[in-house]
Amino acid sequence: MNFELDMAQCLLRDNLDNFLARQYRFEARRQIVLGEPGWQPTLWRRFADELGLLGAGLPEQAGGSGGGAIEHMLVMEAFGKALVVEPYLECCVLAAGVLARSPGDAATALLARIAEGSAIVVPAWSEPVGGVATQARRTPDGWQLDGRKAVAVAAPWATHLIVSAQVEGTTGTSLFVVPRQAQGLALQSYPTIDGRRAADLECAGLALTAEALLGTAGASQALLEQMLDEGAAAVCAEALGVMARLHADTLAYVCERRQFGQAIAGFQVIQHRLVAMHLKIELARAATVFASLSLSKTARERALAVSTAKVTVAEACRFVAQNAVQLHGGMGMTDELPLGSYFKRATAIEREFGDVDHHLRRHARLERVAA
Amino acid sequence: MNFELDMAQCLLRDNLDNFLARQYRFEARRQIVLGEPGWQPTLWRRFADELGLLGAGLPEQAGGSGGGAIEHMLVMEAFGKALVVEPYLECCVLAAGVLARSPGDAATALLARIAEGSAIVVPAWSEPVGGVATQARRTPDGWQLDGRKAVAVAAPWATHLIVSAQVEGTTGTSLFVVPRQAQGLALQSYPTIDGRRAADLECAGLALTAEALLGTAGASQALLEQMLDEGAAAVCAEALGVMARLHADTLAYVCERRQFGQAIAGFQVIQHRLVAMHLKIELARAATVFASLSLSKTARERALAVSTAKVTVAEACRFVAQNAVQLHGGMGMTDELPLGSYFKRATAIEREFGDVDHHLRRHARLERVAA
Amino acid sequence: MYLDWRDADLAFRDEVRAFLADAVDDELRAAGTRMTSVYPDHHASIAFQKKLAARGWGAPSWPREHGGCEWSAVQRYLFTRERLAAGAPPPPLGVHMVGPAIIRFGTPDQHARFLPGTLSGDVLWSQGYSEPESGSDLASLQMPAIDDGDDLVCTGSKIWTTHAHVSNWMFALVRTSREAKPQRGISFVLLDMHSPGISVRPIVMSSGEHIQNQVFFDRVRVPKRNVLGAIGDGWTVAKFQLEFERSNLASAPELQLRLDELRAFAATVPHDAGGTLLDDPLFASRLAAARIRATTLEQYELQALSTIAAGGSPGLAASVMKIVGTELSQHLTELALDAAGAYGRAYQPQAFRAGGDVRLPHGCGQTRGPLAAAVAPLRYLNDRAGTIYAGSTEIQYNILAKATLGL
Amino acid sequence: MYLDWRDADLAFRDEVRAFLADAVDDELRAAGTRMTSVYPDHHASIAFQKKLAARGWGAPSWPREHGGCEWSAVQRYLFTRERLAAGAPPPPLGVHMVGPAIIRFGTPDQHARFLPGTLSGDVLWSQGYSEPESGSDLASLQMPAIDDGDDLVCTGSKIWTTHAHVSNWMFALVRTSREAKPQRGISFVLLDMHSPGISVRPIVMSSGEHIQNQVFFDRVRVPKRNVLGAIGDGWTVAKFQLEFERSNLASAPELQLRLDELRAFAATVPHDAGGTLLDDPLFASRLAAARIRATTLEQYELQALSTIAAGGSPGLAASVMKIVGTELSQHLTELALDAAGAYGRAYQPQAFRAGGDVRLPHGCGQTRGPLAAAVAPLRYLNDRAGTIYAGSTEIQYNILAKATLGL
Repeated sequence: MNFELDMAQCLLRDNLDNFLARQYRFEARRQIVLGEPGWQPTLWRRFADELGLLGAGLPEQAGGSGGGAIEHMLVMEAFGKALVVEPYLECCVLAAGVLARSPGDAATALLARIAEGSAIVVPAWSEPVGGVATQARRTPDGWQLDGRKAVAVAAPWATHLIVSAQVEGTTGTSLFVVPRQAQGLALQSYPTIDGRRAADLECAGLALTAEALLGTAGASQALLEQMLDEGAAAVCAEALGVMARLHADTLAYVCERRQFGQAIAGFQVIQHRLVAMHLKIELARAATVFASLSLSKTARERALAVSTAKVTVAEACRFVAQNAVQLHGGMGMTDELPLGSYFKRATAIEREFGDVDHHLRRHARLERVAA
Repeated sequence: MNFELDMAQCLLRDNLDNFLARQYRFEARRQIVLGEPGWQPTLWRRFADELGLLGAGLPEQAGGSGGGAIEHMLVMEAFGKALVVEPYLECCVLAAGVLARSPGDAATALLARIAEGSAIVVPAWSEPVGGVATQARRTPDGWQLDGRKAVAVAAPWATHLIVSAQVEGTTGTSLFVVPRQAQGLALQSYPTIDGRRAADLECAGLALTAEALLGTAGASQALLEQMLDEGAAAVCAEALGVMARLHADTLAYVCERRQFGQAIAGFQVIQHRLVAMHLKIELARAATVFASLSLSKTARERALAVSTAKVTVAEACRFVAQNAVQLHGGMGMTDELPLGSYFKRATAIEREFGDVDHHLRRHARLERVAA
Repeated sequence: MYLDWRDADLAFRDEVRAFLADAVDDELRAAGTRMTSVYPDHHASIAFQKKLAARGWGAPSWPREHGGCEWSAVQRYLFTRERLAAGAPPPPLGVHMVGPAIIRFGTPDQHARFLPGTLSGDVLWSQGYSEPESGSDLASLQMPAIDDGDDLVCTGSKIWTTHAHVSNWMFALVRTSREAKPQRGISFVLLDMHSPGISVRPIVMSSGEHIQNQVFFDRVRVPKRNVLGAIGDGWTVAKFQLEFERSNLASAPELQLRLDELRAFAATVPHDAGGTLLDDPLFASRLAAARIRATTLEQYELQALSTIAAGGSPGLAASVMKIVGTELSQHLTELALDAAGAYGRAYQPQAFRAGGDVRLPHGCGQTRGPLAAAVAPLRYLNDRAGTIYAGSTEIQYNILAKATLGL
Repeated sequence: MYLDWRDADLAFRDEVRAFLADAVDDELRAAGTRMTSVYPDHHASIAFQKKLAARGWGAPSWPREHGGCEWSAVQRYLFTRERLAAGAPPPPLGVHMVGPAIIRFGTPDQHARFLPGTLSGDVLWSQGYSEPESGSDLASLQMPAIDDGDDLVCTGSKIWTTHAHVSNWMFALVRTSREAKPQRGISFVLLDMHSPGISVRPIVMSSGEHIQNQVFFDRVRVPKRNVLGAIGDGWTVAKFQLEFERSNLASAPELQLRLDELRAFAATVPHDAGGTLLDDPLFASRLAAARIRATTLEQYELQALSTIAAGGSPGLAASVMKIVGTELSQHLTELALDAAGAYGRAYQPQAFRAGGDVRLPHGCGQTRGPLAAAVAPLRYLNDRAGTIYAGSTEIQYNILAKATLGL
């Protein structure tokens, strides 16, 4: 049992925090998010070139540093703190997670391009688990995909998508790599409340080569579930950074805001509210570390730990974010302070990769299955 | 729409409050509850003779005053305030409610005896609805009952019991009047946490006359459900009295108790807690009045209103009672202050006639049925 | 005691219902049912007011001599319920928020100048109470109004002035003297928004909507004939106005409608475990719990209404209703966001009728996903205001502590 | 970072497990598993201590020179977990509560007189800190101890002295001078409960149990050689003792066991809708939510333990664990009472092992209904103490506000 970071991990975290403090100031971020394309491709390359960030959680043979869940956790927390919109979660955790576990040279080559920053690969799956509406059928040249995908976050920024589909004659899920510019793929893009861009996809007679299929047809359901758990653990870590900022800003505000002749931090009810927020954050951290460390365990242990974390973090996000706004009063509801943007990201995280009820149900179901 | 009491109702309430303030002091009650038989039969007669209380909610032809749900509500609230253990709920609300709706001279005669205080009739039903384990079969002389009943509150004090049973050849519920001294009826008695006495019943070859059956065999399910709703509304009203006392005692205590150089009522967190308790009580009252006024509506409206009240009141009981103890500190946990006994009654009421989940489920189910 | 409405009440309700069936056209209904916050589309609100005024119903609470209909509290309650059920937007706030104060404290000249326009929807009011440094502690407000002959000269700033950028008048509190007690020395003024020296800064909310403003005053001259009540006696006027505002809080009817909507939406959302979200016992029980809270609040409101109808005062019930109603309303926006699923993350304000311009980038084409999902995040964000404005929940607790607990 | 225990830890755990499998007989198991509160049956507790002492494990945290085993924080944690799993009662509180303070602040004479008996279970301690007027505000304690030659003479009263009526020694805080700052002038004394002038008044709890007492002191003479640390320096000793007490808070292992019990019980309770209570989605989700809270707390505790094992201090984590652990524990007693159904209202303390005599009337025959239902109300009542004693939840919030928020 050990909960200490090793030296390389500390270095990764500190370098990243320093980099973002300098290069990702909130006002600059706001302008980026308001404009087009809504993110910074040049910064993404610097993540790869200057920080080696994009490969931090990838295997060494793919040009990564051989890290894993802990590295993802550290990056995501730092991204949460600075409210980074760039698609580390979608590309480096989810898509790279799939590719790293998929056989074949094409997958390995694409993975290496992720690590060096030249490919932005983004998943297009229904969330949570289930609802594979897209059909794939074999053609003489490979595959043809038809169907729709909803709310694929970061898809407008992608060079490639990983699309889930059902292959005719199989019952499970299959995953395909789809180049963004492929004929037959149409994206309808829109912003999200939390400053990202998402798209609905329409695949109509979308033709792919034989190598587009990752792994075996119909055999990717378990991998998909694993990735949803890894994604959930990653947003839990991001939430830690988001909540730390919400708490810090609120603490600063109540110490400065004066009403009734004193700083409102002097009111016991306000003090206890800040403590309650702090308690939620402490527990969210404990559960998130647990989930990250459990990602390599059995599917059941992993799922129980991830549901534990996701429920704990979602409830913390709700409580911390709502009270941060409440204690800020009207100012907390505006788009003028960073707070509002952190609030919206916390709200999105609450339900990303399954809301509280989804994870309560799954946890209850898994507890009925003997270990 | 009118929420005012009429003059007779005001008089009933005020007389009863005055009577109990003089005749039902807490210390005297404590001694009664600690001893045998655990209640005051002589006081019961005075309820009938001096206050006309036992018939307050009964029809005039049975010697009552022609009142109903509102009178029950007023009596129960006053009983809650004074923490009366005598079985008005069991006898005058539930058993009398059954008898008043049952045809036949025997039922009418027994009802009149309830109103005059000479018969203590108490239900022995499984709570909540369901689980009729007792079997009734016809004999040449009437009926024979065999089976068990659990946790019949006030049964040790009864002259008669109303036992639910399944008549052979029917599927619904039937109700029988059973004299306490009947051959073949055995009671195992025990105290309850809230200062009452209860019993488990064993009917073994229990022989009854033909008139013991109330109404038609197998046709009493709807009546039973109605009575459970009326009982639930009655304990909601009792809870209003219990919670008012918990709140008042707590308010007095925090104003008197000094720590850190001041009355603890001076701490904002304590003030807000008392307000939160007050809010719960206010809402509990609104919902209880609603339930009482809805008892005469359709079965669906009645059930929705009663579930609304029971959920609201149960949550109020929990919150108010727990915080009353918390704000009293160690003293709140002792048997030395009245508070502890009010706490225990509030705890029992929380789950009596169905706990929160039971009523949430029922409410959700009824909402799916078109009005 | 009984629950049913009297026959006269039912007859009134039917009259209102019949009027609304005719008056609320598709345009008004869209404005009323597609709101993203408590603030309706400005133009629709005026259009509805004009229809009401034409029917003689422009001012439910005003005395008949000023063109009001002198409805009882019960009638006003029933009207609101029917208005909500018909999907009409709320009328502009001036009729209710400042009209009664003008009637009570105004001169005949002020009556003549302000009441007809308020009734007709031509005079549109915003409220200038809060200042950047005076929110919950309203009595500490500072904006000076210096006596200069026939005018008061105002310099300073007001904040959270809803719709100030589209209103032509403002009722505001200003400081006309600095005596010991902060409540003294405040005056209640009626301010022409076209006066020289006024500038309006938009405040964009996190939902992207521009409804709120900060208003700056640079030596703005207010004729003394636009002071309501005596100079220095503005706190009395404001207290009357706030009391009146509080006396009409009845949030349960709207919450019940929201629950109906939510329920109908949940019945269309497919669920993991088969069936719809409504078949999920967890969601169904959360919905039941919310309905129970709404029904309990409704009964509480009706019982308070009954007290008012019997000539009593709602007293502290207003604080109870404010606390409970806003908390439940926020909870419903959470459930709606749960039901919305993945599309609840999409930012699609164009699918609805915001109370003002939307200032954050958004699509303008076809709505993706269900309509109810598109509005869910906007309502969630905007509804945070409920526990903040008009006396935050914490302030209401302080009020109740002081009054009911004798603390 | 990794979750698994080290091999050495697992070996230690197996050693403990093997010992307990042998040492915990049916009698001890009954005492451990049928507790109605955190207080075990007094005799069983002593019996268990004697077995531990015989094995050399009587004092996990003490140094070897005083007969302790110098276990690491991890070993102590593992021992507690195994002890709970084996169903053994907790040992008497003195070993942990006052032993370390005697070792740290005691003279060689005090070591010799108190440590062996504490270890063997022959010296049984109660704690005399709170007074009727000094609860949360402990530093305000007043009981005077007047200097009189070789003795201090104590007159006054202590309250909430657990098991005072069956203990033979008390460690207590008394006031030896009245300087300006209340923390000064307090002394830490070891009191022979057989001293003349001591009388013990039982305090019966609402569960009917007599475990707590009020102790009255009428000119009770305490030899100065029984003062621990310097006269006037008792606050230092008490702070050390309380810190030590707080450093061993690990409530998750017990909460997890309670959840296992509750789950097993729910699987036997028939449910209205068919199946058992465990098949009810609402109850199952409440159980899942509780398990999630317990597991999260467990991880929090393990992470704090890891800090301690690395030589750090638990710091404010102790307050977090106290708040969260007691709140969850209370919640579990609520769920258990829900599961108990109608029999949860029966008062049947005889079915279990209360921590003291039961003073309210109860049956003494056969238990009615399931055993788990019989204990549910008792645990619910007794568990209210968790958020009150050892620094109430409100006090812990104050501590955290001051420290972590810099307020």
